Amino acid sequence: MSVLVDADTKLLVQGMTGKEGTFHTLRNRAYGTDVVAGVTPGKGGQDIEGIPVFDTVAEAVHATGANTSMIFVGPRFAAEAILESADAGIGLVACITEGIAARDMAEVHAYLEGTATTLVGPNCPGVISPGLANVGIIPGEVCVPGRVGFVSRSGTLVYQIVYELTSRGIGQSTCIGMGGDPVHGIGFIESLAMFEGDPDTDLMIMTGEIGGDDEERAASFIAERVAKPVVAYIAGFEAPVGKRMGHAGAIVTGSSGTAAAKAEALEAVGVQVARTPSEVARLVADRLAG
Amino acid sequence: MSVLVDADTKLLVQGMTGKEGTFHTLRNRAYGTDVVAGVTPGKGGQDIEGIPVFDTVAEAVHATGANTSMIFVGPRFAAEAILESADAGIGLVACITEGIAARDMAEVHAYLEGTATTLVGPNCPGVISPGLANVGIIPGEVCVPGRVGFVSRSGTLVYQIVYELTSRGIGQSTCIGMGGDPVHGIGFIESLAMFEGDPDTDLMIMTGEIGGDDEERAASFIAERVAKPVVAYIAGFEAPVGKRMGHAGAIVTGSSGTAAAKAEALEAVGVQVARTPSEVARLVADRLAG
Amino acid sequence: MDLYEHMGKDLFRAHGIPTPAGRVCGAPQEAAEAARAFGGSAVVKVQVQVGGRGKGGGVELCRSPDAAAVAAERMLRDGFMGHVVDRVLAEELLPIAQEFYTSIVLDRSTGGYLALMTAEGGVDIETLARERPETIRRVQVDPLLGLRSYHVRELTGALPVAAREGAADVVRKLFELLWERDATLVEVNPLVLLDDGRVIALDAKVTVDDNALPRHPDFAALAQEFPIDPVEKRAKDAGLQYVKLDGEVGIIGNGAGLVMSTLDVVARAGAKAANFLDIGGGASADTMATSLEVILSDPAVRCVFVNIFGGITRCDVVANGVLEALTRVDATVPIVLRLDGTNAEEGRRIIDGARHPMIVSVPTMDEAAAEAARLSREAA
Amino acid sequence: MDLYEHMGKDLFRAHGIPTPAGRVCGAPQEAAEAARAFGGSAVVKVQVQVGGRGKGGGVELCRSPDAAAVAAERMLRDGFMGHVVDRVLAEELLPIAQEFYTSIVLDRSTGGYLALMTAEGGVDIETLARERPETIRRVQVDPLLGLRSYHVRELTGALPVAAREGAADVVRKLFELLWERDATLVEVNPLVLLDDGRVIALDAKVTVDDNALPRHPDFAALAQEFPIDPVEKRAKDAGLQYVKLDGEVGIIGNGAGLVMSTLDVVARAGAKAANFLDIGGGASADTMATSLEVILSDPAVRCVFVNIFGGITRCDVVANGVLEALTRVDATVPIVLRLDGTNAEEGRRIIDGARHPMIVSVPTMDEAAAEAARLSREAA
Repeated sequence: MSVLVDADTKLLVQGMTGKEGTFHTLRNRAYGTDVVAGVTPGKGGQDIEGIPVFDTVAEAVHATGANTSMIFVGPRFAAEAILESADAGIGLVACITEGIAARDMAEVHAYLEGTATTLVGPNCPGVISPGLANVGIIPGEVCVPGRVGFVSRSGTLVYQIVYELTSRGIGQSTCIGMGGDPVHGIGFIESLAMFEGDPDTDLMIMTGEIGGDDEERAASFIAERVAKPVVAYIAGFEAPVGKRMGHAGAIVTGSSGTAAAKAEALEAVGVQVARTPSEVARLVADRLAG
Repeated sequence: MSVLVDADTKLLVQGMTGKEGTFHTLRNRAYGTDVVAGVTPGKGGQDIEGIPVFDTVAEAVHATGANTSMIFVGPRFAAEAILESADAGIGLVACITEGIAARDMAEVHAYLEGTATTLVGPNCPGVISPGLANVGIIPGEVCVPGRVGFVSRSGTLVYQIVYELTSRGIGQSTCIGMGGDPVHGIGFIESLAMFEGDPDTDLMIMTGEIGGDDEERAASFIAERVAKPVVAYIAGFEAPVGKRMGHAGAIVTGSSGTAAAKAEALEAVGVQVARTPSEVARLVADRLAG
Repeated sequence: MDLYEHMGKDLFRAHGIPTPAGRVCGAPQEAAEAARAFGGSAVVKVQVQVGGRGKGGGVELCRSPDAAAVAAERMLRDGFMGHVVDRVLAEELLPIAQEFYTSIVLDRSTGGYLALMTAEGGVDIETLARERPETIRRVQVDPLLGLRSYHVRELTGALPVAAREGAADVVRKLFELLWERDATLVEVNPLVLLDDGRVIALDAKVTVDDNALPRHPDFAALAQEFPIDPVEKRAKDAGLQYVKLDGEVGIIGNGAGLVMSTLDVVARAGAKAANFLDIGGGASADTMATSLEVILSDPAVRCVFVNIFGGITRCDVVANGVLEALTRVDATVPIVLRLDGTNAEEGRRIIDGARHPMIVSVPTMDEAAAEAARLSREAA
Repeated sequence: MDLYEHMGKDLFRAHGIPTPAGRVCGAPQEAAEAARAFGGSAVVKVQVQVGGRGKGGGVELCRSPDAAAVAAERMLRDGFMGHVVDRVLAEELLPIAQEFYTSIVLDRSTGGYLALMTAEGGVDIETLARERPETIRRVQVDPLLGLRSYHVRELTGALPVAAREGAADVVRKLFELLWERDATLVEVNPLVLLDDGRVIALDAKVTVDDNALPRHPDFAALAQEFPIDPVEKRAKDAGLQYVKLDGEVGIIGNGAGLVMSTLDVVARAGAKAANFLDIGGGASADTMATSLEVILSDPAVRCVFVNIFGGITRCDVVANGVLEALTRVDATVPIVLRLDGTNAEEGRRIIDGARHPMIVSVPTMDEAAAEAARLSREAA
């Protein structure tokens, strides 16, 4: 009934002792997530409301069997925190931290290719499988368990659209906030592939935004590999066109990066593209009813 | 009837225009290997007895569909030559070059983990599937097609033992000279796994030598994953004990690295270990007859 | 952050990449002097953070010091495509044998870097990429390996033999610059082969990763040089993402995705947004007051749409923030307030209880957008 | 190539790793002077390319300049475990609070690097690794990422808090040294915490990758300092791999694996090899003559076994090479020649035709070994 996180998730929080880290750790635990450890260099041996703190991820994994990590450490240290989790054998890392330098993330991205670690983020709200586990900052209250998988580049749109779904009584298997940084972990394609393979997901939603060509590539993937229905939403039809100096970006992607181009690419492969967040929920409801 | 190289091999030779490169390229072609291209920076557009030369591997692959590379370039440039082949999508690289710095090979080794490229060597004689393709410097005349797979750390022992096999009428599916450098591509485990999965290999031979713990790890692998018979030979029972300064090496492997320890590890998992090269052939003959 | 050409060229020189001699000029007379120093002629170029200068009159070949002064005067007076121009770059004219193009860019589709090179300079590179992509060599560069000699060989293989060595040197140094200075783009268009055999960078486009600015204090200092609208500056200083647009409905929202979505929904309701303003996670009275001040300072605004989805942010806190802000800022136009998500009902109760004459509380995003559009039409 | 401790410590200092003050001494009087300079006492250590000095009398704590001179004299006179000692290192005595162990080594089982650290210094580290492996922290270091701060944290977590910062600094610099200087091993045993809180390297073991020597000319120069047997030097200069052993059958073969195998087969035939000599791919008359000269210069040799498997090397060429070599070198003992592989029959025909009185041609390795063993027994 979910992907990425579930009742078997044993969560470790890197940067748990900071203000944000503590707040969301306890919030995730209150939601029912099995939070087993925190890691803050130099604070090993302390605890936060009973959750033991370790100096290194390796020690924490050794002592607690943690299999998932959530990262709240500052942008200067967050990329290394991801590498540390990967080296310690953590299977899923959700990096909430915003503002990590792209070069650092490029190194992380290349390194993770040779490992068994899946990264969500950075600069993302994390992942929730309603009723099972919440790893990140998505407000669990707006979610209900169900059979719709959801992946979004934008964080606040996750909350908004999940709220619209829940208001209509449509539950979610897993909601993934993949983050919108140029170099990031799993994207639309990996998420859609997981949902396609998840027997407890009937339909998936993807919400994109202007810039890059993630949505265009997702469209190709859907055409080739996705049988389940997909509903999409793209934000930014009216967004200010970014100033642009170089041409290399456009040459690389071969895409204009506009919302219109993305919507068109998706519609061309049979994906229904909603024009407002509330229309997303309506289309999903119609599709599930049909 | 083989692994790694066969009738579908389309060979490209990096460093083909050098003396050694030219000699072995033509020898491999005379054996029947489909040699499609050479690569030597700055010599693009030339040819060697009809084999076109390109400036880069990418260009050669694009023009000829090469899927295998053999490397003869000097030790200063050979590590990059491997990376170049990997980036160009070459599936199998046999690096004959001797004397590559370990640090360069460590980088290559780490990089290849995230790619689909298999490396044999460096400092190795290459791979031959008798009657199908010869990629490297193993004298094809001593080999005959058959159903015994062979992998060796030592180069000259490949020739010696294959000769003993052939003299007794025992043919080989594929002979792999994996090379003995500290950091190398495929080893015993990968080779044995391939032979185990090859329907045209009935029995496998591995020949090791003193130093490291490759043979000990192969023994564990055989115990767990190999059903076909394995005959082994270890050289160096009487070899001079290397002078040794640090302790770290022994701590790392937990192995003494002696021939006796290796033979013992293999015999403990039911592998027959010959004491002389001629005994290898005799044991294989007995085993195949039994 | 996009650097001015002259800043990019300073970086190029610091990394050993050859560029023409040039002088940054803030006045026409300086351009004339530069031309005299270069033997009587100069290329005069506007310094702005956008491309397309060649076609837009932003680059002028001047055959005399007087011509250079005239060109500089025009550029400094008229600006470029709506951008203020406070400096031009005057450079020596060089005898060009052939023009090429090269760039290295962070490639978000692979998470690595992509290096490009083509011998077809002097044409529109995007058109070339579309119509004859085979003329552009592309090389993926793994961040853990860096740019290797075979990458360089593959790239420069696109160029005539005479230019290969010089271009190889440039591209190696471009990658060093990109890596050491956290650039996400370095682009040279055109890279040229001179009559004397040298290969030099006639242009320099460098984009620096904003997230990496903390480790490059010199770039943060450069950022001060870019002219910025005073209203945008105020928003930026308050930690708000603000962009001025040309519509009439002021927009305030929390989260970039939601604000973008709000712009779209307002457009569908038949109105146009006057701005993009993202307050991020904060919704304090201070933030709200600054946001309203920023938006109300725009005379085109006929109503304001505050669109808050409470996730971590609680709507009751937002409601109190809005009310407190309105004790400090005079609401000169109606404010449509939509509160949804965490504690939305309590937030709406607070707003309803305050009965502020300029606040219209609407529960959903679509209805709120319709109401904002209606109010802005009424006020027209 | 294993460096002497004092060379390793020069590298350590060049990379900022703290070490005790020390002087390299070639004479007892220099050791006494060093002790005087260090306040009257010194540790005197033999400089050799092997470990185990502590247990073997290679390290002596000297409480007076005279004692230092006596120790140095003994070491320089007696050597160490069969090794010539031409220099000792005299170092200041320091007040040690606690001893640790750390090392970084190329790990052939992963193809990467492994860093080790333990708080249990002063014990035999191999025994510790066997009996209480949990006391040693091990960290895999990916060559493409290098040593990261979390690796360092994980390693130094093994140490008492007072030593962590100092040890972190040492291990970071050890990795830099290893990487920049192409070392395959850097080992510090013991790494110590001094009473004053400093963490310093009391010992330095550095092994440099022989394959990387071409890019480190300073190491190649160092190599000249190691005493080498004149016979080994001659073989080395001719490009031969030669190691002296203590048996009576001289061995010449092509390829390290085949030569090792030859040693084994000779042992099974009841004799012992006098040496290991690999002529590699070459089998010219020159190579063969030098090889025979090297081997025949050993008075223990009673017969020579030349074991050639012709792969690329052709046996007819080898046969001619051996015959030509014997016109230049006097064969004082019988030579058993086994030619097999490419062109073996022609090679044997050439040998048989020459009817050289000292050559016995035998077709297989096993029979040749038996013949060599028999001949050496006869000559005893």
